[in-house]
Amino acid sequence: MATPGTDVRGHTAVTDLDLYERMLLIRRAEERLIVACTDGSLPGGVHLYIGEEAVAVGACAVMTDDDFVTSTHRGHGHFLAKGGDLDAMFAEIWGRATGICKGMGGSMHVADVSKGILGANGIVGAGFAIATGAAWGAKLAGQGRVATCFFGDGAANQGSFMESMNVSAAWDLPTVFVCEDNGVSEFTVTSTVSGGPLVERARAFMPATVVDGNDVHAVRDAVGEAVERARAGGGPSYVEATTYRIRGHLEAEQHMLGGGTYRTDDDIAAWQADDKDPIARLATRLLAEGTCPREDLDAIDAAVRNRVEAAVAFAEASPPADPELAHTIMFGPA
Amino acid sequence: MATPGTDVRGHTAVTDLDLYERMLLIRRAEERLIVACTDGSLPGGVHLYIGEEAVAVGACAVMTDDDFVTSTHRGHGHFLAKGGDLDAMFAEIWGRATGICKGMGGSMHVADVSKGILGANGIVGAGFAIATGAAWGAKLAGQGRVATCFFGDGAANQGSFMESMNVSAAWDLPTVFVCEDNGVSEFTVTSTVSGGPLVERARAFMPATVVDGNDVHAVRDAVGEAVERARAGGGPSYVEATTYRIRGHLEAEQHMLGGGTYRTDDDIAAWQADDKDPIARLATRLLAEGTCPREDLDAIDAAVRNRVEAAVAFAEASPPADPELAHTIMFGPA
Amino acid sequence: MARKRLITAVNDALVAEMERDEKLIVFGEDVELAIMGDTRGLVGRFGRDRVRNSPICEQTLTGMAVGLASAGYRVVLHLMFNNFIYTGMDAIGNQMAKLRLMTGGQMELPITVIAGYGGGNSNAAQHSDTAYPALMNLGGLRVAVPTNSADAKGLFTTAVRGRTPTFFLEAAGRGGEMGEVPDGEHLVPFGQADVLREGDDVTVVAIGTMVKPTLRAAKALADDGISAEVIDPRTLVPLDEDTILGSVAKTGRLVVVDEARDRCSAASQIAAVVADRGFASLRAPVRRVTVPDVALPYARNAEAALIPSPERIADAVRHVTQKQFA
Amino acid sequence: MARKRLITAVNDALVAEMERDEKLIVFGEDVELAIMGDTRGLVGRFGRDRVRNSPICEQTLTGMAVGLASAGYRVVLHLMFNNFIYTGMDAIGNQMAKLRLMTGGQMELPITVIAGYGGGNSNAAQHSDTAYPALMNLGGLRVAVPTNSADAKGLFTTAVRGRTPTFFLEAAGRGGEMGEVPDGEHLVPFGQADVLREGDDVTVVAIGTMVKPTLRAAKALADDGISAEVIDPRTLVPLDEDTILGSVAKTGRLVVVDEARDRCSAASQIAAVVADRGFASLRAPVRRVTVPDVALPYARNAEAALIPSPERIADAVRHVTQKQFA
Ligand SMILES: Cc1ncc(C[n+]2csc(CCOP(=O)(O)OP(=O)(O)O)c2C)c(N)n1
Ligand SMILES: Cc1ncc(C[n+]2csc(CCOP(=O)(O)OP(=O)(O)O)c2C)c(N)n1
Ligand SMILES: [Mg+2]
Ligand SMILES: [Mg+2]
Repeated sequence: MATPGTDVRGHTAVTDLDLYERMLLIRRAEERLIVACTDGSLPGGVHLYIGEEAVAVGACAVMTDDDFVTSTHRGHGHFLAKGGDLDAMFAEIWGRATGICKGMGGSMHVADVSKGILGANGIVGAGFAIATGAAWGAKLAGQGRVATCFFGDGAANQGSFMESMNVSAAWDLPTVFVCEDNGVSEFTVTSTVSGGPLVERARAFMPATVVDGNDVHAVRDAVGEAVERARAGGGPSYVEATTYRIRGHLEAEQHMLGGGTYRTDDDIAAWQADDKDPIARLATRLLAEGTCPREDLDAIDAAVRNRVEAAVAFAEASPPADPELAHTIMFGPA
Repeated sequence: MATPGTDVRGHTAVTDLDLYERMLLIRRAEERLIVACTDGSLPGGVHLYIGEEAVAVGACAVMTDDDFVTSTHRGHGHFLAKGGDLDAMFAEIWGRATGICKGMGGSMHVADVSKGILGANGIVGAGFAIATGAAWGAKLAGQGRVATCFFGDGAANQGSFMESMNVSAAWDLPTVFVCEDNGVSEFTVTSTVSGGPLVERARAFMPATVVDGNDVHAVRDAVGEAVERARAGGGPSYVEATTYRIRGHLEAEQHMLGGGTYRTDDDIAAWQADDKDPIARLATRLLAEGTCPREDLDAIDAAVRNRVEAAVAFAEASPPADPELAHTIMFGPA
Repeated sequence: MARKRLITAVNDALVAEMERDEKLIVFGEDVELAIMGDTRGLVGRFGRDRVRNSPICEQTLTGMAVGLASAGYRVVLHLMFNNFIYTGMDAIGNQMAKLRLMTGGQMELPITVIAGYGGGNSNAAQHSDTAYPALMNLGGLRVAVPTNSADAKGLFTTAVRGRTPTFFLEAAGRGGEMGEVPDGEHLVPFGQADVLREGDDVTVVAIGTMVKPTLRAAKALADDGISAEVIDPRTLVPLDEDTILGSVAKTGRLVVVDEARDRCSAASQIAAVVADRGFASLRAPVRRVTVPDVALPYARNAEAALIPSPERIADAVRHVTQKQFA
Repeated sequence: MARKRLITAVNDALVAEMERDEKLIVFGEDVELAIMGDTRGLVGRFGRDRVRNSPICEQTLTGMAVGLASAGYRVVLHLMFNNFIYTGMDAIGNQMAKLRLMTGGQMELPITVIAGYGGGNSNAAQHSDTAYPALMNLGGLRVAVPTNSADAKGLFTTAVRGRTPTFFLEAAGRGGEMGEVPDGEHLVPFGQADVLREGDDVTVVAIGTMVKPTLRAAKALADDGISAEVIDPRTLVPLDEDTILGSVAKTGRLVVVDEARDRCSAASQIAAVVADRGFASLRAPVRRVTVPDVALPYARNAEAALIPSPERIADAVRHVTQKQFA
């Protein structure tokens, strides 16, 4: 929706309104998934990104379709922020033939290789190595591409994190590690299973910084610096974005908790407040700066909601996945 | 051979002559393995520790049989330093029924669980997790035991290194990570495949220090401090010992090099010189301090050589391994 | 006796074993709040020393199990899904399965690894593998695939009290049915198959999740006058070959139903054993009803088309009981 | 034609393919000096951008192969020994084997993984596994097991030019024999078995390292008047079932020889296929000659007792060709 250009810092310029719209698209799309999940429209579960939109949107604002990203089990935000098509994503989540992966992957596996989206991934930590391999390819090709690995604070305990930082550092690869530190890994408070601050692990290998992950500008600027360094041959960087997951680990997690809890409602409410929520924060700022009036923001929201409903309609009107594909794709050309 | 006591620092006292004798035992035993390897006495290959004896001996000097160690593919030194029996080790390497593992494991797998030696290991990096698990057990048992993981600079690129440091730090486990930094991993100069100094990786999790790995006192003191901290509930530590592998990655490596090289003869010679070699250095010091006269050192050497020849005789007089064991041990009590 | 979900039966067994042996430790990702339910309530009862959430690092978790067992503990490691077995495969294949032999018998490893397997929930390919063939091939590991609550309790208890690393595989999402469970101590020995239904015309060996559709198929076949004997092996290592061979000696026909992919599956192994030791009894081809050698798709219809259904099972039975093989 | 060691034939093929396609990249631990010999000399010729020693981190190496392939490169990853496949299993099982399906065909992964397999050198259990059964069961991976220099060149070339992740498994230490190799471009298609010796009484399928002892057994059997047809499948995925079935249709008997452990082995798979599709031809039990389900010991005598020998193979053939099965 946004028209890319180049800003003073040399990266593709995305306006604040673009950032706003992109975050909102992710938010509204996922809010709609909550409904779909509840009403039984979806074959499988969904892990929602609500509350963390500023990370994907801020980071992807400094990338082009030629750059690679690897995503997580919580991948809708990265997919949309990197330019993935909402219709194709919804159709995928609905298990339809028109899905971006033809219904073979589902929510946890949305990928659009043509846009450098190497896929959401159900294996926690899998993206480290894939991004590092892609970054190596990018470096070999010599066209200034970068590969960004999005991963969670829980994933940062997987050894492949260190292995991939090591390879990226030793070989000066254009890898950007973006940690989405939402403080939890499923139902475990990550600090209870982690030794020391994550950023220190990265510092042993590369420039590493921690930013407010709910401030889309802060994320964009930090990742922007990392991406520029990588494009210029300066090797890998690490950006840790502090954020919060508003929804459960997956929708309907309460069925899996057996009455237990791992965080309080107050915590959640605090992160949902206007001074924390990434979208509300940007709105407040845009209004304060006078960049645009409330009506414009409302109009964007209305347009986004329409876009989302259109995607639902597209998905629901689409034919089911073709079961034969499992054979023909899997055993396609040798 | 040494009589343990307690020194002023509270750890088991091992005299300098004990340290000398232990290092020499490893050296002479392995020199004898070179002969055995060349004359075709051994069924399999051997990875020798010659030149690195001060690390195992210095570290194990502060441990008792109740402490655990995990070792590497280059494990003869750790086995002997931790009190493993030379006869049983040689019989194992010769593939005999009297071997410490009854001939089932061989050189790369010598283990004596009764002495806390959880085994040499053919999988580079396997010891991290095993030591961490043993350290957890030690902590649960609450008797002040520690678990020490010996590993190489090459192994430090395995992700389980970070994973294990993380668990050990998060859970305050009595794990001591002892890195044997000999600069090479097989035929690769490790610095060409490593990003940044290894010690920085450890610093993100725990107290970490680098010592001269060819100075047996320096190793003993650094590991001693780490062991004391661990015994006292102070959690894990990392000690990096700089050393050098004098022999090839494995004996007869030149057959695998196809005429290529990865280091120079000058390098090797420099590390073999009296001012570098750990055994020669301790001898010089003992002589200079007047701790004992040259004749005593020579007498120790003579006794050690006899001990080694006796072990060869034991191994060679032993019956071959019992092939049935593969079935009875593997499928022993459920 | 009481009716319980399979997962509750395992939970009961765990509580009893933890009370019985204070050296029994449970760990893994989220075992405290218990995503799967089988470890629920344990941390409150036994404390965090013995029941502990781990970081996400399967490669090290499996190796830690080895170290903890070496240090004298009995270990239950929860790996959540079979696909994460691959993540932790190094220490499974290179240590757990081998160290007892390699140390000349010095190291016994009383480790039970729990992990859910199988598809049918649109979890997509990275959460729906049935990985026991790889485990079976490693040697040195025992594999249990309980199909009802009572067996779950009995096999789990046997697993935990054993001295050999054992994989206890739970049907992910589809094995949670209710069933009668004996009260008090209940052990089911490994290597003893259960004949779930007697029959004369064909032996159908159904593994784990495949028992239910097989019993359904057997019922439908009975209406057609085909009498199927249904055998649940309960453990794949050790495998009760004798019960299977005895049944085939009676029926002369064998169909094996397995949710693993076909190549080198448990079904192939059982078929191969019977094609050798039971050849003299065989009167018809040995059929395997398995998942084709593909990754399971997400879309419900595409996934369902690949997992053996009562219809596919009945078709296979009809094939081998044709007149031509009489 | 020229006589070459198998490893040299692979090296030749690599050189030719690297010249042919500048997007072909080779990496792995010590590929520069080339412990195994198959990648020797490449770095001098093609430079460190295309031939690169990696750190020791198999878990990430296999995942990097996926990423590098996604970025448009053709990848050869050297994993040294089959046991290290377990170390790198996560991305093999969860990514390589699945991503093509999971992305709806968007991701093609032209990856060839090389690794040595098998025992016989007193390398002990952690360096002597034969891991192809696990790979075969994953679906989505091709597996080649060349047994001579010419096939090594031909299969390797086919593997590298393909679009599906392929494991190219070299007999560790025992496959380095000399053999004639065609000059110039030489491709051997996957899924075409090679009938190494024709015979009438029994079909013996011998996989990889097992070809040599099988041919020896066949010779000894010929002296006894037993005529064995020896088939080398060359690739296990895809498997040339038709050639095997055709042979069994002629001989009525099958023995499969495999250096994998027995349970869920390639031997079991082949036996199962024939017990189904070839049942009508079978006149005798199908025998498997495999490694028992244990870890391979270090001591030479103990190890040798477990690996199929010409004697064990001949015994199996004698068993199935007994009068009673005539
Ligand atoms: C290898 C692997 N282990 C475990 C899981 C189960 N699992 C899914 S998400 C998750 C927590 C991930 O936490 P984090 O990386 O912080 O991401 P977040 O969910 O917080 O975004 C776990 C343990 C998995 N999918 N893959
Ligand atoms: C998982 C695994 N990968 C690769 C190997 C092959 N290998 C054996 S030793 C070695 C190098 C180890 O280097 P380092 O850890 O520095 O120990 P050093 O030999 O220098 O003592 C390698 C790559 C192995 N044994 N295990
Ligand atoms: Mg998190
Ligand atoms: Mg080294």
